[in-house]
Amino acid sequence: MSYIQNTDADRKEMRERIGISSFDEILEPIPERLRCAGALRLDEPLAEAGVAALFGELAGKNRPASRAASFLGGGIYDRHIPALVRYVTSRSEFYTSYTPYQAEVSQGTLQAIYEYQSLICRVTGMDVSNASMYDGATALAEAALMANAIAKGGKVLVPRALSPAYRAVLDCYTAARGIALEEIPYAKNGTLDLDRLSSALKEKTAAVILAQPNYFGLVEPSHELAALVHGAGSLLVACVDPVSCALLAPPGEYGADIAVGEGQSLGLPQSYGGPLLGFMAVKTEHVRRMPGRLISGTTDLDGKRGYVMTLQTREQHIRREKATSNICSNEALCALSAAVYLTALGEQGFREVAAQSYAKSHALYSMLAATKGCALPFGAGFFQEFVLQLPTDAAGFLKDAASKGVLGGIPLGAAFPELGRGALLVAVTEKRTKEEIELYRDLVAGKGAGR
Amino acid sequence: MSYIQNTDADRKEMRERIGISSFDEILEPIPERLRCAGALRLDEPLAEAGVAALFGELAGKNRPASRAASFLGGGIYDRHIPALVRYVTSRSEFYTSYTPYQAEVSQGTLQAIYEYQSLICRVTGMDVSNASMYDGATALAEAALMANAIAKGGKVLVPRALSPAYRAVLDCYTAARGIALEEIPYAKNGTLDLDRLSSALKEKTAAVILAQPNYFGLVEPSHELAALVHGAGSLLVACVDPVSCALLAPPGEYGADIAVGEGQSLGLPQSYGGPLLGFMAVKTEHVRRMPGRLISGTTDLDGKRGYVMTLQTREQHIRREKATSNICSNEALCALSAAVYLTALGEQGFREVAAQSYAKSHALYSMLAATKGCALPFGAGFFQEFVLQLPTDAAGFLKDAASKGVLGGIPLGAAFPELGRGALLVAVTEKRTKEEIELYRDLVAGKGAGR
Amino acid sequence: MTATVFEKSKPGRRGYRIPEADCAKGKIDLAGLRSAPPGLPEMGEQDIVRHYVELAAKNYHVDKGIYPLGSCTMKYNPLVNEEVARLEGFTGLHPAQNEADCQGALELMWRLERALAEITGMEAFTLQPAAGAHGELTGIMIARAYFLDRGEKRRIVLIPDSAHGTNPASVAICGFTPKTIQSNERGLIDPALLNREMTAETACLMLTLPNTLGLFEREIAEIVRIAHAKGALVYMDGANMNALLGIVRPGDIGIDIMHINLHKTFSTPHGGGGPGSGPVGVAKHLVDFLPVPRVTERKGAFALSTDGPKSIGRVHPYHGNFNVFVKAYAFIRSLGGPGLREVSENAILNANYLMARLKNSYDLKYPGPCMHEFVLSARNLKKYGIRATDVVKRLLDYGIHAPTVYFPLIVEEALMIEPVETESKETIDRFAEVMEKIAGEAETNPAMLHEAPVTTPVRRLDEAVAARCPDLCCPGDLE
Amino acid sequence: MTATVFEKSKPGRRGYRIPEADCAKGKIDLAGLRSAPPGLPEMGEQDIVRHYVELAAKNYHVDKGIYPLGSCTMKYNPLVNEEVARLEGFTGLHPAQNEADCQGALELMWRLERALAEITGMEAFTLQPAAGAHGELTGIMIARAYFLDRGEKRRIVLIPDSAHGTNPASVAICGFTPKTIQSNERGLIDPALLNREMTAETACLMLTLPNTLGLFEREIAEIVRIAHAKGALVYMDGANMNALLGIVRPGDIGIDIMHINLHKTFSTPHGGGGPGSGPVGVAKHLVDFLPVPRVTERKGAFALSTDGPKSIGRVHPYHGNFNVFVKAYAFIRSLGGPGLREVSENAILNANYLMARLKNSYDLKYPGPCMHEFVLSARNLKKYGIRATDVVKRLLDYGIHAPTVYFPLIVEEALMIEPVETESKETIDRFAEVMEKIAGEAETNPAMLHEAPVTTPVRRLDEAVAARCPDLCCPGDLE
Ligand SMILES: Cc1ncc(COP(=O)(O)O)c(C=O)c1O
Ligand SMILES: Cc1ncc(COP(=O)(O)O)c(C=O)c1O
Repeated sequence: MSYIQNTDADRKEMRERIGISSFDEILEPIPERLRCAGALRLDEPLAEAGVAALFGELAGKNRPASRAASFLGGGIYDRHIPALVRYVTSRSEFYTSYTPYQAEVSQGTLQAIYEYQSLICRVTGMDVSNASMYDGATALAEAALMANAIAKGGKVLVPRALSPAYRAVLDCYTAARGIALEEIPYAKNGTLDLDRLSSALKEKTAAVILAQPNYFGLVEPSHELAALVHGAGSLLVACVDPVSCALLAPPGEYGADIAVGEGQSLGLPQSYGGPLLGFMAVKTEHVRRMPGRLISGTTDLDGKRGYVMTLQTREQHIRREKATSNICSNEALCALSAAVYLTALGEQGFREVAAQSYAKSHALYSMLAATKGCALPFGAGFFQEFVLQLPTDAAGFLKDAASKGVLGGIPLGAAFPELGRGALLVAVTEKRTKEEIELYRDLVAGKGAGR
Repeated sequence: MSYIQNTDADRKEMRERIGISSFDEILEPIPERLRCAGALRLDEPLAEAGVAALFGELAGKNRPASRAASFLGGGIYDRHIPALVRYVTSRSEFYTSYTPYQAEVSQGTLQAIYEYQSLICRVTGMDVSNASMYDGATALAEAALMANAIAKGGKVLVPRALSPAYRAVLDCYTAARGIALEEIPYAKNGTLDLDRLSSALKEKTAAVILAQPNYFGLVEPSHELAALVHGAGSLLVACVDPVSCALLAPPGEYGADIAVGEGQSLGLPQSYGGPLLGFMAVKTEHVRRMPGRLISGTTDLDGKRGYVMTLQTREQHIRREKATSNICSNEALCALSAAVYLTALGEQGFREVAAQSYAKSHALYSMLAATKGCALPFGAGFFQEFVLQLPTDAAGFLKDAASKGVLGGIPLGAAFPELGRGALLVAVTEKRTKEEIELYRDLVAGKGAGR
Repeated sequence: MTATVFEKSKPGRRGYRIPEADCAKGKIDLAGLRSAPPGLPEMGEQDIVRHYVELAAKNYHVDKGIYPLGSCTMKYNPLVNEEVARLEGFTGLHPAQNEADCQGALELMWRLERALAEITGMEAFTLQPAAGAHGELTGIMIARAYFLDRGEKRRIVLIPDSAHGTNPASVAICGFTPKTIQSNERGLIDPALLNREMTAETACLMLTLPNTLGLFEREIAEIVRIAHAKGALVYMDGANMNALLGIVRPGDIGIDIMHINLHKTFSTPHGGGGPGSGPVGVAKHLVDFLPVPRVTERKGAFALSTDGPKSIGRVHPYHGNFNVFVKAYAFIRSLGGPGLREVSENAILNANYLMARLKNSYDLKYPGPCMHEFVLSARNLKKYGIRATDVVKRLLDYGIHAPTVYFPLIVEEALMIEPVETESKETIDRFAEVMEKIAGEAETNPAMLHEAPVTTPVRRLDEAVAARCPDLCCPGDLE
Repeated sequence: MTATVFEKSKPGRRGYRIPEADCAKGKIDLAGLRSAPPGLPEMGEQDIVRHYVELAAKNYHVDKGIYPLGSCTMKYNPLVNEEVARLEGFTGLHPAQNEADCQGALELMWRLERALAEITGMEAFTLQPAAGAHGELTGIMIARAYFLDRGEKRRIVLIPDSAHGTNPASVAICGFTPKTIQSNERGLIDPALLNREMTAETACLMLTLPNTLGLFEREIAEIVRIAHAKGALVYMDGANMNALLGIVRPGDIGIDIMHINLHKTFSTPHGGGGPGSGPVGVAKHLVDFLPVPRVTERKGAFALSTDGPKSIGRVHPYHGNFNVFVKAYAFIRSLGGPGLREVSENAILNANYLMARLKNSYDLKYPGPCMHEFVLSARNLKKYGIRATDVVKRLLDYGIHAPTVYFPLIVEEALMIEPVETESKETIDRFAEVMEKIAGEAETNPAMLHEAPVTTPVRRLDEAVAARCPDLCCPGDLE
């Protein structure tokens, strides 16, 4: 199925107007020998029904977590998504429009993103949010670059209990930029080793990264940590789960300089990990060093309120190599999803999501604490996920669980060998039911019922 | 989940303004003893996710024909439906609006329905189409009533080879109105017995109903039949499959007075038989006797083109008991689907649908003609479906076929006992593939391969 | 102005292609082929999308703002209902599939019937009718069959003068003679008058409850008694059921037959005029006359029964507007019993509040508490040369949809206003403010109201020309 | 003006509820709890729908009309792509699910990579980059790793002055020093100049093909030869690949690294600014440096390989913007090889036709056949006090979206126009007519152009105030 609308007759008229008799004349600037010899060797074209059938088949070869009892987390969560989010984001006024450069005919996108920025500020307690980054990991990497730029050099301290995927991206960016990373281990209880942090801070440190909750799901002592970091004259970059901010002190409360994180939890499907939504919010004083687009309220010629992109002199299309970042396209539609999500849930509902996730994860934790043959190394100071240690290799358990429709968690053994080959990261969101939680317990106890 | 937006505070303010202190004061006109004693005994309310889960489960208990190799027809067909139809009809500007009484803010619906009317005129070759009826069967019943009104009395002749469902509705309407129906049998070849028709026409006959193709899928000699009917001074009501009109002479070509039919084939899902789309188109001279809404082009105060509902003096809200029909709500959104469908398919594509249905059904017919142990009583003069006679009860065959994912046709034994208990109505649309057709043949031949 | 698809057509364009045939496509070997192609438009997918997006933008709709059409119950259409109704397990069923393949659909229909029976207090329902008027017709057919069965010849159906036009029209199709009974000065049926009109010839009293003035018939018990005493049935047009959920069950007060509009009370969208769904419920003594097939349940297995020797037969070729049932049932399951009562309470509260705000700016012929809607009259503006039409056309300029006008017929210059339960107080306040403003403008600037609307895609349209020389079909030479 | 959700909020309203908890909800027993609630808005579902419907109506979008933004390839986004991308089998996968559960997703990614390799002639692709700029960064990281691996210290990346701003910005992040090379009077890279600039310090030449003037580098073979001769790599910004499908394969002409924008060439929607997807392709000698994990295939089974000792690592936490891949691959499968060539042919034809129509009304600095886009200059209107901005703002009043303005920087008062292949001749003719008309208005009525737009939801906005005192967050006291 071709989407070209011109007919042969149209093309003929157009060639005539151009003054050529065959299309190839226009290709004159391309040396003949550089041109493709034959047609591209691709599969035969399909009609719409053929595309639907093929993709239905491909989709059918997947077993999506969203249909299972998924205890997978580690940054991407299986949550309830309101129909409102799908309704709004599938309106073509939003999804087929470009970046709102022509503000007069883009007020819809502009106001929606302005509201997104405001919502992120409220969730994080920060002063200014940008219009989105690619994902939580690159947002963190950009925050590290930004902090290094503000501090005019200096290493960046990164907790060991950070998502390995985030760490890999951070490594990649900081290596390219030539920034030194130093890892701070976790203490026995799984949270950041503050003694090691204190000693590391004695050298010139641009920034310290805080993961809140950390990769093990544990809540870090944010105020204490912030005091330490700021006491050493470094910047604090908080990488937070936005849903946790409904319960936990948000970065703004403990004075983080830059807050970043992954917004997938805010109404985005898991989508095999993309597209995601990186958010970044900063203290006002740092706004001109911030990467990414910013939408501002203003007025039009008649004094009417309207919205525009602002502080573009930070951006690549104006400042080029001196820009705060190279980012151009971002994740606007995902930011819209998050705005709709937060508005739909509202003050009560957003807290309810966090509170249920807390309650349900702690319910499972308590059940497992009473179950023989597994260990819970780090205690109950977690938000919605925790580390579970099985006596045997996690792979076997995961396989068994999968046969009962349970996705049992993310194995930690490869990235954190010190936790053993039986270690799993287990997330329990508000979407999990009592039966699913009990089934999980039963599986661990070795008596998994049929599902 | 409640969709009420007023808060307790809102309600309090409203009561104050009304001047009541409790809501029950407004209920004063309702005698206390007539009011419900307790709450309605219904299932507990569900949150959105609960609704999605429950309905997902209910839907999961169905095995939809659209996912099978469906050879079911008889008025409802399994066809390709363009994504365009879903896109347009799921825009809330169309689906959440009311009947376009306020023309100035309903030009979208009005123009779309005007285009629908025009498209139906082109497909049927008639002068004027209305804005839709409930379905093909009630459209046919209303046509019988209309013809009887135009002819000022007289019986209506109805072919035996008419859909039993249509016949039942027709019976119901004509009985209520007191119109005599007389059935005309089919001849040996399955088409209308013209001799019997001729003799029936000797008595005062308001109208003759032609089913084209007839229920057995056979093409009736429309021109000859029309000449007979008009020769006797009766009206001809043609009940046609719109897709067949891409190939066959449409009602306008043979001078039908009223054309009706089911528009489900024009982009509507099967939906267990509803909502459907009854269409009705007439000769200009009959327009003021026609039931249903009509949209007309006109101009506004500035001379700009626009659309309005017209000839409303035919309708119940003006003419009340003297109205041409009681119809009020119709199937506007389904008419919109048909308009989008016909526009998307276009001149070439619409013909292609009909031609492929013809070719594929005849391919199966030919295969079966060469297969032992089944009979094809009526020959190859059909459009896209035909009668197949199995030597045994059809039920067993259908069950076997179903186990291979094949829906083998509609059993005819109950409604047409003269065809035997092994008779099936077999439809083959453009959606059926070569493999499915061959599988069907194999099933009849008693060697159905696994699917 | 948007050109039509015929004007935009260009030969050779394709908006959609079906897959190439995988079998030989020979000649069409049939007699009586079409002599000339139909002349369908040819456009590409993109331009078709744009065509309809442009048209869509010219529509007012519930997702845009308040739609206070009296008698139409234009409430919010919940998104989840649309989503579940799109599941292929529902949309892909052929009506001739066997019952085993359709258990989910049959269960849904059965549960919906049961829920409607509980909500209305009626004994049983048919879901076949495709709309309210179709329900009326079905109900009157049932009444006809009932009297036929009893060997009674009754020819008259009494209908209040405030009734919707479909009532007399439905009655007439069934061969009954509608007879109008006048409302009293309070807008209600006068039992004494009714008693006089009610004879052995009367088959039915057909009333709307609350009536189209938004008033509950205070004397309903007496009214029903009078009808029943004369052997007549009472048919209730349940289009206004949005006022009664969990408050009054028609079955409990002696109603014999009623229909419900799922596309009003039960939140299914109107689709620009349809599809609707008008289930009909009956009291015990009329169950045998319901259309067939009916859904039956035995030990959790669902079946279709065509058994019904007294049944009127079929009013729909299959099971009715199934996809609409899905949405209505989703609504019922979202709300539950107390939630449905909240619907009516809020619909009533909104209406009374709005009436209280507007009764000084417009005439209110029938004061006192209204139910879910009320009827104002613009006759107080006649002295400025302003009619109800002018008021509502001006509303359009404020970006607000008009109420129903000139109905019910017994109110001069009627403005029939139904704010529905889903509108918030702010929205209703804004509506009231604009209505008050317009009443003021009628005095200070009547010319502006006559000119209105001026901000809409088109201005007032010439209906007279359209009726005289209707242009109902795009001429063929435009392609 | 639409009030914000914060202004519309009213305590107690709920737009969405999750199901009630089916387990005890105790106290939150954690240290460091939030001290004050965030202050999120509270609205009902209906009013949220209306809020966004109202906002939506203020947007221009592809489904409304031509979007001739140069360099942005705003082509039609096919509906079927959106439909298949919504399948739960795609949207519901967690990135940590094991490979067995994700065979369809892995197969799709593998096939897409293979298709991109065939289309571009590159050896292999990574799909991780989330946008074009991210792809550039990834590509330059690969170049960095390549030279590190070779033990070469090269610090310079040469970039033509016509390049997109992301090019120098991406280079800078990787610690390279971008160096601008001037275009010649034909808008192209001068091989002689390049030869002089190219040193042993040069890591890369980063060029755009066709360049941002819409011109094909005639001397590309020589350019590549010069770079390679000095041991430098050639990076191609493939944002303009819409001109080359089936016509030129970058891999065939010696390009070492390139990125592609799926959200341009491969029809995935821009979403108001994103998400995009910027796969990076490399020549054989650079495959080892691609990010991990990579999708591998063995006998129809697909796996993820993290094996890559020379790999730069990860630029995305998971696999990239997977849902965008689905749409892009659907586009490729819909069109096939010849269909893709038609895309480019029609994009080029449309551009040259439009250029032919407009070159007399506006200045054309670089004549000759263009590829898929061209750059006009409005400097001929300066004498009337009219700038490029005024021209495009006036376009908005005609209901048409503006072209890109003031880019590329080397054209004064640039109007960069890309009509794309999906626009019909009629649409392009209409665009041309309006552009001609505006050129006329510039002379006859410049004030009107300065005032424009006047028909849009807002008029020109005060950007200076926004930059001086940015209002980036809705104040908290509005609730
Ligand atoms: C009181 C009343 N009765 C009957 C009807 C007819 O319902 P339908 O349009 O569904 O046929 C309506 C519709 O507006 C109505 O308001
Ligand atoms: C030539 C060119 N290069 C790079 C980019 C950056 O792509 P993205 O916005 O996807 O990051 C663009 C985007 O407009 C572009 O036009």
